[in-house]
Amino acid sequence: MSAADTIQRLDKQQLARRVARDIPEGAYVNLGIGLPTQVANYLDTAGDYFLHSENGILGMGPAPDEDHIDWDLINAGKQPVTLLNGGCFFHHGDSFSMMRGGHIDICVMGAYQVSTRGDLANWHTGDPDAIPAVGGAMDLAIGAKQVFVMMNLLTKTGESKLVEHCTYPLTGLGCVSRIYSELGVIDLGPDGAKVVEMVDNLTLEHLREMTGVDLTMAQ
Amino acid sequence: MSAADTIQRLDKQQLARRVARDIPEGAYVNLGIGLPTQVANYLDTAGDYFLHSENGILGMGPAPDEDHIDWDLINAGKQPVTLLNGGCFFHHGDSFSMMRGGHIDICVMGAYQVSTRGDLANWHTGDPDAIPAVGGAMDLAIGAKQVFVMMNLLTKTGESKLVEHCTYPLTGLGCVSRIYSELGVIDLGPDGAKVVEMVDNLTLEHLREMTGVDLTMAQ
Amino acid sequence: MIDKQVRTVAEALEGLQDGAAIMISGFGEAGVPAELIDGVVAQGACDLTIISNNAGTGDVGIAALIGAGRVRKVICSYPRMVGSRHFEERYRAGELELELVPQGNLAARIQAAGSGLGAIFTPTGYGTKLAEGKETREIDGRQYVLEYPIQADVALVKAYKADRWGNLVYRKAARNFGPIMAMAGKTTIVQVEDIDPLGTLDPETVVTPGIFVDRIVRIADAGKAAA
Amino acid sequence: MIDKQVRTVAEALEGLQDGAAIMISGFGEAGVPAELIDGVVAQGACDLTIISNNAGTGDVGIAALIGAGRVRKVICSYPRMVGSRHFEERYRAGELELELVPQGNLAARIQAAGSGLGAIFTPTGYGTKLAEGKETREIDGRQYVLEYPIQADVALVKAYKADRWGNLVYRKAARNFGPIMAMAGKTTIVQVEDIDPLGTLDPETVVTPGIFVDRIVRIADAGKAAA
Repeated sequence: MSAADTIQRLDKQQLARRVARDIPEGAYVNLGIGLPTQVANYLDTAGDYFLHSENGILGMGPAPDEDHIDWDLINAGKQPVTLLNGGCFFHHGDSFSMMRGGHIDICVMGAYQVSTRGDLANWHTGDPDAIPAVGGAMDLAIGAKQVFVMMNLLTKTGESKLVEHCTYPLTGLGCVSRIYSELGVIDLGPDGAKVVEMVDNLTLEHLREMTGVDLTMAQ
Repeated sequence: MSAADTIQRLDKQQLARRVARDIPEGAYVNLGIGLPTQVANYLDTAGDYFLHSENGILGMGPAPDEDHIDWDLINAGKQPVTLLNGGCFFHHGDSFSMMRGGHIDICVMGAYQVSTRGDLANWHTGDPDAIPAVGGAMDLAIGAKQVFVMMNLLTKTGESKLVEHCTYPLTGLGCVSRIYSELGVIDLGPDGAKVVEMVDNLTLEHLREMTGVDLTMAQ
Repeated sequence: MIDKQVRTVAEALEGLQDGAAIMISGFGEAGVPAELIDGVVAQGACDLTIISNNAGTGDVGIAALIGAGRVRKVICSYPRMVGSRHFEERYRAGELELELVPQGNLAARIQAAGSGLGAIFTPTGYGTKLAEGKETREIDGRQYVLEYPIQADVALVKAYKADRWGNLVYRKAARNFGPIMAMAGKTTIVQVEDIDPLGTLDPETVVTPGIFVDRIVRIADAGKAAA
Repeated sequence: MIDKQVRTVAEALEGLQDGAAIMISGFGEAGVPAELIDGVVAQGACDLTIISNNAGTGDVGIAALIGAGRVRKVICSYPRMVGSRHFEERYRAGELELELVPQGNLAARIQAAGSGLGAIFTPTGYGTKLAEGKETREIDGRQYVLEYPIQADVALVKAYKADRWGNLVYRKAARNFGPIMAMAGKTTIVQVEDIDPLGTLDPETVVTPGIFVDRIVRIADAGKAAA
């Protein structure tokens, strides 16, 4: 049995739970479309968390039951949501002022690629035939105090999405502070990538090998 | 009896009434502090006029009686006012967006000097000892679609406040469209000053003489 | 007496010209002035520039306008969606210009137009393809891109309630682009579910003051305005 | 549970440091956080920069701070008022720096700070003494002046009601600079007349979302907070 077979990779739900553990009570958080949205399911419901949706909601609650769907109350992924007591509405200008102005504490996003210095590529595959669409990705990337990327480090074909330099079109420069992945948690910054934690049975050497980037352990 | 003796100069209330006549129903209007505020007294109360106050009021009504003074409901001159049905409140950012964005139809202001091309000087006498204070004057001057200046053309000592070039510090360049004065109404613009109307017994020649500026009759 | 209410969508859209730039509120289905867009489809103006967050889906609304070849340019943040077939076809055929703008820059540029700013330095997009060729500047240690206002000849907005002076309130996340587009349109045309008597909207809770609104048309919740 | 309410003005002002830039809401008497300013007077921080529309009158509030020699610089639109004796004395003595800003530029620069813009081109002030030495640019046939954001370490705001998450509503023209200053303060401290249970403020009518508010202190209408 090879070492790789024993690596305890996190599945998507475990990953969402892991991210949720690092979101302190009282944080203002924007959870990106797709997998990041799942993080909400693991926030401690005994505490107060403030979920922001760029279409003008602060204090988003969980999805409604079928009888209470209101299509005027949707999240950025255009799914029906609810509003907590204490939530409120505002227009798109104010909503993006919250982001751009540095008022959102944490933004959680997916990515195609992230560089060791925190450059983010998550809006365009670079395929010249693709219809480009950016939405709020660039605003979220540079606005929040901390940007967490939540992704598998390796593609299905084993390529690393953590890279020295992004080859996909950039969303923002030096904006990602941390990656949460199936293999562990990695801090990014001007000094490069530092491994904060790894899943069981994974070694730094092995992680370096799989990603092909220079990794050190965080102090 | 000299010609000057027979000139039917408008007094302040007549002047306010004259300005009011040129404000059409439905206009969004900002009336400056002091004499311009009096214009409100002569608007046709059968019609709808929208008075804007830069401290965040649209739909200002007349002064309250003494029993209904509310110090949270004051105009830009810090006098108690009322709110009409259909009026509303907003913050300073939105209030000055209304002005700067060209949404106010008419602004009526006083002036120290106005040039024939519409330059306005109304915030500072130029006295080096004076404490400077500008308030919203510069914003009002350049924001409204039309800026009306309401002033006596001549000072008490007979100097003209309509000039070829302002000698007082400027509030805005080329922003005044019309002067309403004790002697008549004068349009201003890139082509100079054009007299729209004069009070009884005043001639263009006499008006030129008194102001010392080149005046022609408007077509 | 000032009454900004008009009776029909057609009346609301009077004067809309070929070549016009039209802002359209909405995010998802929320806040989309569907009947006003249908009115534009019926009205016939072409060579239009559409400024909206998306570029339409299916065969209705903005997608119908694009499908009919009436749109020259789209300024939006997210044109690619499930069902954005008409946009994709015209775009791939080179018949439709796209100006792709990050959503927050779209909002900020619309706000700049409404509030009379000449340009803004925004951090969003710096170092990306969407800032290529644009002026940039380091201010206080951070990099910014210079972006210009986006103005519109006509803004089409959906709100919840109005009064005859054009004061507006919205409903939940259907507010989205409505208030800022209302400020940026040379003519702002609003469809609402109800028009309340003057003085019944709480002056503290008006979101869009009537000064930003030119015409209001009532579209009953489930139905359409009189033709 | 997140509860942004603190019990006393002193607690609300904890951490206020010498050299701080402080924004203070209010226009006339409306919306002035009088008890919070009194708290600053009592707290002792000096070498302050005060950002407010006026520079205080009489012997209270901002005037008291200035009179006590605690203010290094004032950024405002209208310092000269009946009773602005303390400002005038210190200013004439050269002991107080004044940055005079047109009121709308003051608002726009505060908004730029709150919304993360690096700078804005504004038409106000072009060609006047207040734009001397500043970068200007013609954009689309109009002249603009480049103006930078005004940030504050602390924003002191008066609102009408809050909830424990910091959502705020205001009262009439006392709203004025409150909402935009709340967005621009690194720490935003708000005095309110009432703190309502969470969920009782209508989410459609919240003017300042709680995200912009750090601390709330209740000052009963006529009285003072517990010392």
